[in-house]
Amino acid sequence: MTHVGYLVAGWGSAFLIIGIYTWVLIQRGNRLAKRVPVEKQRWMSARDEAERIGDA
Amino acid sequence: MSVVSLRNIVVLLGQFPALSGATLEVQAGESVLLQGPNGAGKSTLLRLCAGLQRVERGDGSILGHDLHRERRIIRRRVGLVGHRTMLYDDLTTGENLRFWARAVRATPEELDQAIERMQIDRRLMDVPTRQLSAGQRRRTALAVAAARRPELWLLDEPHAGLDQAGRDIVDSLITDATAAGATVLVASHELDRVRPVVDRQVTVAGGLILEGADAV
Amino acid sequence: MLSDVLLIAGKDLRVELRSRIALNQVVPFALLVLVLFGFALDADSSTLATFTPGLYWVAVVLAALLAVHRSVSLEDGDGADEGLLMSGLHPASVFLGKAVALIAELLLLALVLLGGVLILYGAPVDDVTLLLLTTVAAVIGVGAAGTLYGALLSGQRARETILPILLLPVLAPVVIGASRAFGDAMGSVATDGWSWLLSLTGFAMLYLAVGSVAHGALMEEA
Amino acid sequence: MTTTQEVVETGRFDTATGSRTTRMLGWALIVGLIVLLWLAFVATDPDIRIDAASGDEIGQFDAVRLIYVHVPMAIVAYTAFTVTAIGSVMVLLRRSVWWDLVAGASAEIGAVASALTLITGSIWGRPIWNTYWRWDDVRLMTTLVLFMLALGYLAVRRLEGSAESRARRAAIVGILLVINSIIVNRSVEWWASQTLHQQSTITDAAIEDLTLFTFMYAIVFGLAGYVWLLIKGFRVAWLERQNERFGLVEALEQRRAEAERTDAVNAAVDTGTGDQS
Repeated sequence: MTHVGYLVAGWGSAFLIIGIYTWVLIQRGNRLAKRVPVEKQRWMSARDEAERIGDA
Repeated sequence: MSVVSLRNIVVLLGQFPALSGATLEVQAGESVLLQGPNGAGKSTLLRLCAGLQRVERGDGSILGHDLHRERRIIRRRVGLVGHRTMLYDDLTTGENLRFWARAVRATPEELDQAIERMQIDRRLMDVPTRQLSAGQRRRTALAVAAARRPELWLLDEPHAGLDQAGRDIVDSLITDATAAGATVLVASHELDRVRPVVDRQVTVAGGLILEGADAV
Repeated sequence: MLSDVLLIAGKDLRVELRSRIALNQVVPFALLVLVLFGFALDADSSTLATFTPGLYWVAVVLAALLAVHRSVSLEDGDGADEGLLMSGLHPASVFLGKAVALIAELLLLALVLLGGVLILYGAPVDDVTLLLLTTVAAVIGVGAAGTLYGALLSGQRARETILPILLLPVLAPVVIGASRAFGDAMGSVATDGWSWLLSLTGFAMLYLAVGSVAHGALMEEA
Repeated sequence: MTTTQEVVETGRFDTATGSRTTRMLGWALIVGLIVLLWLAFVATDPDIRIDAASGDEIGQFDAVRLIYVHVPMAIVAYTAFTVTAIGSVMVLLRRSVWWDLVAGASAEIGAVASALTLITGSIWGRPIWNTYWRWDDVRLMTTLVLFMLALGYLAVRRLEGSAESRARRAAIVGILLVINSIIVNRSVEWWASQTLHQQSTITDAAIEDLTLFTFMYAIVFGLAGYVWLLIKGFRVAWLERQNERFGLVEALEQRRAEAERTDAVNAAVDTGTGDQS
């Protein structure tokens, strides 16, 4: 196989950066979920879309 | 007619509920003193009535305009004199007055009357605003507000920094405004001075309005 | 409408006249940038002459950042921004007024710098009309975009640091276009400077329009 | 759709932003990734052709395998920013919180994907073009400026202010993000009349069937990964927003309690036993 170094660098950086981003995202989610009441975590239910900015 | 009509208004400054459910009705031509400790929510209440604060919860209208949807109209029709004078430091007093008078669509005559009213020394007209004392700045800010002949006056500690003559001017401003049919909300700690010139007083505390006794 | 625009522009220019920030600080800064380019690129005057269009517009854009910052910060002195909000002036008038004042200042800056590069870098000029029209069109674009992104950051503590991040990528096309048109006008690049001038004009019009529409939403209280 | 209530009661989902949908999509992505790696590194052949004139071997050799990550990243980036722009329009038109959060989450993914587009593209360019960077390439320059514009957009999202004003500012910048990148694209194209980029890799006649399939597969996989990240990102943003509002009831109670204390002081004032003015 040719260009092994380039392949490792290219695919490796993609894995690394996406991996770090995903990990940080999930950690942030876990941390926040502990502080927000469960009834506020109705994922993507239709009611969310009905909320307007500024609504109580 | 109800000029100020607030029902359970909550206003957040960041996460902090500066107003926590304020309810207030003020009729046209009334003058109301807002009193209460520092941080009670008096300034926020006045800024709310000026259309400068977003309402988090509750409903209200100022001069018949809805506080959620018509704040642009409200802003044009009220005169707010707060802690910040809204003057440009680099301009002279005269330039500031003329600029703001034109911005609020006051005629030169109305501006002249307002300057007369606040007894601003004409010699100050060419002095940069940054060199004015706090009291002189306050008078200039009051003159700008007076020039637009607001239907609702919102005065936040208008006596602060003023000398004896200036304080008397503010007092007569309140009585004259109500006599002319305008409405006045004034937040002040100078209770003895303001009580005689207002119709009633209410206490603001903890972001709420505690209806107070009628003025003495 | 027009009188409101002139009222705001006149106010901004009068403040500038009193404080002399643009004249005493921004113009010298831009000239210093030109001098530093000269040091950095060696004293070989033919190199400098070749790169004059690019160096010139980079210097203008860098100096424009300072001017935009000044234009925004003079509103947040003693609550003047709220005064404008309460005055009932149409947001588009306020935007155009501030843009006109900023453009006037930038135009002065650009002309001083133009003299600077002609003398310091010894750049030849083939087409004076193209040179001047390009300057006007590009400066209007920079002024309009600068006023819009400046208004976006009004009242923000981190304004100094965020403004360049926001504004420089937006101004990249202006730098490209104005440098090309200058290159044509100075005879150093074989390109059609007039079509670049046309695209710069388009950029300026677009940002004047977008700014007029968007400024109302940006002026609203935080 | 599984509600969080069920999640908590049954304990089936261990992460806070997880739901049945993301969980299933997540497993599909892991399996899909293994398939992708197999396709990209084992099943497909390197790009080797025989030059008709000299008889030498030409082509990209194994470096072509970088394309399977580079192009999906570019497509994800452009998709993500398109979603951000749509979300921004919806925020201004309908004041929709939902779209504001989607726009923000999408722009974050777009920034990551456009950075990776640039990185993988540069790494591929070194052996193929013999340079990491080409100034005269329209797509390179556009992607770079788009990445910087995205950083600006994300900075605007973190400005101070109420949720409403932040959403509005971000929406304006989000719409300008697309307008600006179109302007940059046009001007760079005009500026650099030539490009090194393969005009369209996909329609290249020389491309083999399996290579083409791997290519398409990689794009679909990338978009699926984008959807998963977008759902996760939206939920995190939603939690952040709720967290800001959480405690409002408590804060209101505390605030109102101040009033009662003041009332007591007032009573004292009225009876002449104290003065607090």
